Amino acid sequence: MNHMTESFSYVWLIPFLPLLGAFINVFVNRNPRVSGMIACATVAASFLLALGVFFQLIGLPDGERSVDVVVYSWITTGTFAVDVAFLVDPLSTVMMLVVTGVGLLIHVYSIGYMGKDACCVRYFSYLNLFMFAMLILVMGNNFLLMFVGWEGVGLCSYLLIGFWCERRSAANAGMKAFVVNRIGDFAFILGLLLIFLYAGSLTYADVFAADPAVLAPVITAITLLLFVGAMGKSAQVPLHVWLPDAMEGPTPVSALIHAATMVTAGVYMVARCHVLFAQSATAMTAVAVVGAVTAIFAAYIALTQYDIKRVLAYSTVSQLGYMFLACGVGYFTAGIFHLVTHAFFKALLFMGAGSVIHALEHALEKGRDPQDLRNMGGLRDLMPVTYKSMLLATLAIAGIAPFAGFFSKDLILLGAFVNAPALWLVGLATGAMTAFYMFRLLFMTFGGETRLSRDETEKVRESSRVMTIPLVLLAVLSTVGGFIGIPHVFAAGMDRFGGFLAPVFSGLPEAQVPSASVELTLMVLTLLLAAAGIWGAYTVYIRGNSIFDRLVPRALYTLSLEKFYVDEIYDTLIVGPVRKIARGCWRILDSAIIDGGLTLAALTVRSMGNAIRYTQTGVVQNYALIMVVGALVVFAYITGFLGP
Amino acid sequence: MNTALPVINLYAVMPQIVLVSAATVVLIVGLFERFRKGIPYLSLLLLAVSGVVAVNQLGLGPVPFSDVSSMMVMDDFGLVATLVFIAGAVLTVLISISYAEARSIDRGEYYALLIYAVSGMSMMAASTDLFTFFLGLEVLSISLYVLIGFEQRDAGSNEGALKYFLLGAFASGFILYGMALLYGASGSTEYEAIARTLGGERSDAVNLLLLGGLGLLLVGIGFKISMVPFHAWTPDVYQGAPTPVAAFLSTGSKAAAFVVLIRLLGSVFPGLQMEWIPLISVLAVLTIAVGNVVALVQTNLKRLLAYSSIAHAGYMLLPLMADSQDGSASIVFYLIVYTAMNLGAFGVLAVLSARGAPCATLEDLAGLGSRRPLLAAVMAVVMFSLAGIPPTAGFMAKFYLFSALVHGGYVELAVIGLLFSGVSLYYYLRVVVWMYMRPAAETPAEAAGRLSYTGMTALCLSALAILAVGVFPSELLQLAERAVMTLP
Amino acid sequence: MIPVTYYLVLSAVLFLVGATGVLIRRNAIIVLMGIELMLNGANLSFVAFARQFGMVDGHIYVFLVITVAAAEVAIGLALVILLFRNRGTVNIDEVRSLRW
Amino acid sequence: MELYFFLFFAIVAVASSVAMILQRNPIYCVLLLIMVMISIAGLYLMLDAQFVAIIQIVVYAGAIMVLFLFVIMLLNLSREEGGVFRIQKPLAVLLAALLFLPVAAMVMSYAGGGTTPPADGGGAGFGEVEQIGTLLFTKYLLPVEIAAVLLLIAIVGAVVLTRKGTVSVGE
Repeated sequence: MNHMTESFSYVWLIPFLPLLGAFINVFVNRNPRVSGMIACATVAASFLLALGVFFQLIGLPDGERSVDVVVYSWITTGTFAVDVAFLVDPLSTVMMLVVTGVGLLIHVYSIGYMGKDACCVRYFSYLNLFMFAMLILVMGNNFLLMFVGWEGVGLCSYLLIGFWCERRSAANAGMKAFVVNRIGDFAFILGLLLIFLYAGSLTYADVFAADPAVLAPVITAITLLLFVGAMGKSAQVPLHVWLPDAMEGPTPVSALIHAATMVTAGVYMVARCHVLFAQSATAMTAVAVVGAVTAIFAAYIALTQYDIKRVLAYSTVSQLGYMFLACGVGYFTAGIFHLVTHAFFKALLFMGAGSVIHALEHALEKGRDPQDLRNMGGLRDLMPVTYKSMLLATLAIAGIAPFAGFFSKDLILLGAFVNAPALWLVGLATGAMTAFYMFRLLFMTFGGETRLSRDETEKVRESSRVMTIPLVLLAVLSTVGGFIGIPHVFAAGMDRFGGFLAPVFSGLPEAQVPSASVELTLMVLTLLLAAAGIWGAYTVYIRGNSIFDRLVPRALYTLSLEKFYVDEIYDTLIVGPVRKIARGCWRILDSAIIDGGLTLAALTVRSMGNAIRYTQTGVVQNYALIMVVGALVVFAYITGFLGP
Repeated sequence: MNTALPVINLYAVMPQIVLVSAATVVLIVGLFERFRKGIPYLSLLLLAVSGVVAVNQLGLGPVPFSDVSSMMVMDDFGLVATLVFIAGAVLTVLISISYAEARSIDRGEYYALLIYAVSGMSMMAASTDLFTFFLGLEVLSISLYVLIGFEQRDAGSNEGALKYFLLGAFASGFILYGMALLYGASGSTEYEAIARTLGGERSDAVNLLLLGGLGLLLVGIGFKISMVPFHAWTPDVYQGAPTPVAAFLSTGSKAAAFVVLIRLLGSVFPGLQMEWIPLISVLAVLTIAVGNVVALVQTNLKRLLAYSSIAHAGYMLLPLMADSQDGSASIVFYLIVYTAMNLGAFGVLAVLSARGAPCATLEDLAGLGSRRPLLAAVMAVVMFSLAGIPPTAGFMAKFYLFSALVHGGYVELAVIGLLFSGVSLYYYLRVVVWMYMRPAAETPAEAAGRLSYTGMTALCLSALAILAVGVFPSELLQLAERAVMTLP
Repeated sequence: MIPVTYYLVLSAVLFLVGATGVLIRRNAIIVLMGIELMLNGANLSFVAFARQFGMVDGHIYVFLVITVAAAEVAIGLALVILLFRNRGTVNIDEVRSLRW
Repeated sequence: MELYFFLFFAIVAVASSVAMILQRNPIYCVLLLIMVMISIAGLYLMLDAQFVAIIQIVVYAGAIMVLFLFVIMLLNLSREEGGVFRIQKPLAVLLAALLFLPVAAMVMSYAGGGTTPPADGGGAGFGEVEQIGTLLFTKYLLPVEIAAVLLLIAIVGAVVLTRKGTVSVGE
């Protein structure tokens, strides 16, 4: 074991290099142009190292693919010891690759997006810091290190979301992100406390090897608390409110938060703790149900949003719901698989949206919102690269074969079908809705007639190379990324992803696999529903609108009234209520209850603060009087417990 | 008459002797106007010498002062505490230099009193007898009364000093009466003797007297560490005091009182431990709650820090319940970290307020991030540390403290503490938000120009220390553990 | 021989009367005198206990407490004089610019 | 006989102290406090604490209280008028009375705590200067030294606080 630890001794560089980059940008570098280079170079180096780890790891036999690399002993006291140590195993390697790989592309893209911003040095240092925190989170071999990364990503997201601090809304959004995360964090800490209390250690190896009987009395509490922590970080209902607001940050930040880092932390944590979760059926059910509810709830809201980034934000929430659904039904591999593919296409979607926003920002007249879908349309020919790459990403997220999202989503739905048919239905419906709202977004942005004025149209330019190249790379990944995990039913033994992760999840009970025909039927069903969603979007947002416009004058002449009628029915019976309910969900649940609850709690605490504050009268004798009251309490206590 | 002279071991009180002599030298040299500029540096030098003396004695104890009655003992615990006090004083001197000069309070007496105060704390830490403790406390308190009121013409300084004085003397009265009762119960004021009485067979009457005495001591010490409900002076006094003095007050005098509490617990309380737990835990939780909740609504920075320091006192009270070496070590560790953090926070204010209008409210910090990047960075580090965010020392301190608490089986208390430390994040981050995310006022309150080099050195040192301890806590942790090992 | 309890009760009374004085008087000097009264109460206990045990230690304590009291009074009165100079009053309920 | 002495001193002490905290004229307050001090000195004598009794008169009543008097005269303080303590006053008295209950219960139940006072008053020379002096320079050497430091600090402090202006000696 020793020589192996040594051969991996360089892994500490992976998180350290971005930290170094941040350090240089904060303290040494003052040149904005260089700052981006530094940031990209460090992340690129980390990515290469992560690749090195990956290849080294697959060179090892299955059983030995889990190596603890101790960097130094962090805390050693009489009662416990915690090391700064990294765990290199397939799961952490996958996360490393995703974080550094997608992160690298986002860094490169940022050079184009943020290069001209006045504070871009600060921006890149935050970005690097974010990478550092996330890498610590996924690489640590103990809960304490994970917690350090956990808090670190929270802090960095807060800094980045509030980056454009001139905007008050940005600062508030940053605050909100932090506060909501705090709720989750609190639960997470409590979970850790219980683990520490019962397992006596915070190192994964010790905790996961702990006798289930020892943990049994609190296992449900532990896992539920951990899960609440994951809900906060991964934006699950009802702790998701921060994520849509987090759109206030620069768009690459949204891409980073949503795709590669931060939000995936919760999924990673649940997967990492699968040993614990598997011991509590209650917790597993909770994970699955919350995941499914979140998936459909967020998708529902996404149906009617007009802000392009907000649609994507709710879509992220919804997709994360899928991942938790997968974990909850015991398909941890599927959850991580979806995490990976989602990282590809969601990063691409955000960066594509960023590209559009970037273009429109310069083109649109003052007062027109460059993020509003109603101000877009017809951009297909103006921004061809962005359009094509986003089309591929949209196909991927909609779950159309053979794009990346198809394979991972399919696996999740398969798991749900086997273990929880009710949740499978929810997932299926969500799939259709996903296809609908994503294509709605695509059509409203790129398709149909442009809603820009001529002057504006002329000013729209495709983004620069430095921004489009990452888009293209991600588009390729979104297209072929799914082939790393080809389902068994198509080609036996080709599920390389599952095979790679298998040693990590080997302790779990063997998953039931339905017959090939069932599996294929499910696939077809999924695809059909996705296609239906696309068709719906097409009808409403491409054909629907234009037909409607053309129909009115022609109505007198032709009898295609029927078509109109159908559309009308569709509109009143389906689109209308859906829109209303979705709006209602957003307004009542999100704004009123959850936000309101937060506000109310904050207000209560504040008013208590004010009440106590005004006992501080400034008169010294009042203070003395309070002291005497205290003394009286002490004496009452003393005589009290010695009394009869 | 023939009096047997006791065998005295001056070596045992060497740090205290050096400190008192240092203060007296500073006092005398301060009388000469021509040395005025050099006084702070002389103080630093002499503090360093005292530090070296203390370091040299580490590991040699325990050595009692005399064979007749120990009164004071030299052991690692007292020495580590003394070193913390000295470090705090060094930082205080550094942040004082520009502040004191600008306000013409840079006199020898100022620095001399600061060192006298350190000597008083050191006496408290080394005491093994209630009377030396009481006298050390008075040495500390009287120095502080004067230091707080040092800005004679400033009404706030004056008011703060008077309030602290009246309440401090009031609290001293309680301590003294408590000591009288303890003396009556056990016939001595030595910790050991009291412990013997507690440990032995005792009648209900003696028991009651002992409890009453300890209760009164609790009132007095509770005052010093600003435990609710004996905390009310804290915000007013911090606000009124000259900022470096407030820094010193919030760290040193609180630390000294805690050190005494730990030593008392180690030797005197064990017999009473179980009986005290409900009371102390309720008061600790109240302290945490009041500190954090009121800090939420403060806009005056010094008051905000005052309430935050109340809250921190509450956290540090918690592990007392655990009654373990771990618990005590975690308090010592917390105290060390807390000293660096709070001196840093007040230090930023002191450096900013040196010239021009004092930096008093959150608004005065607006735009600091772009005006004074380094200073703002220090403040941010300190705030994160106070909030307990990794990888700062504050996180380590909280982690160690709460894990000791959990180990002791007080999970509920740990949960409450964690909950409120979550609340506290709001107001610490608000400071950061104001520095980085609010545009500066047209005319910033603080004067333009260079900040004092010495002040910045001190601040950068404490910020670096906070980060370093956050990443490499082991050495300091072991020091803290070693310190409490020597306790009975 | 008067029982020690008598002295102790008397000392408690003096202590508490002193404390009451601290709580209810506006004049800072009288407040300070209230504190002196509290110290005297404690001192009486020390001496009474010393007699009870037949040990002189209690007397030493009183001696030292008187020293402390002198030091406190010196500082306290200096602060009061300073207050008077700054504000023209020694009524401490008027001194409350630092609050909330 | 002893009891009458005790009662006399006790009543004078309590009455004077209560009068002191009620008296509005600060000069009278000082004089009443001196009365308290003297009666306490009397009690010290009854407790065979001659040395402390003398110190009480000389230092406390003679020096410290004169300092009070001096400052009151210096500031030319007049009678104190009622202030803002409308609720505080009754509350304070109530609290003090409440606090008296447990404290009194505590000390009354003590009754010697199982010890009986030595009949000869602790032996010859109990409470006299020699015995105290010996103790001060042997067992209590350290506290005495600290007290010396304390006095030094108090002197410096009082001077620093009341010195007018900030002009230093050298200027």
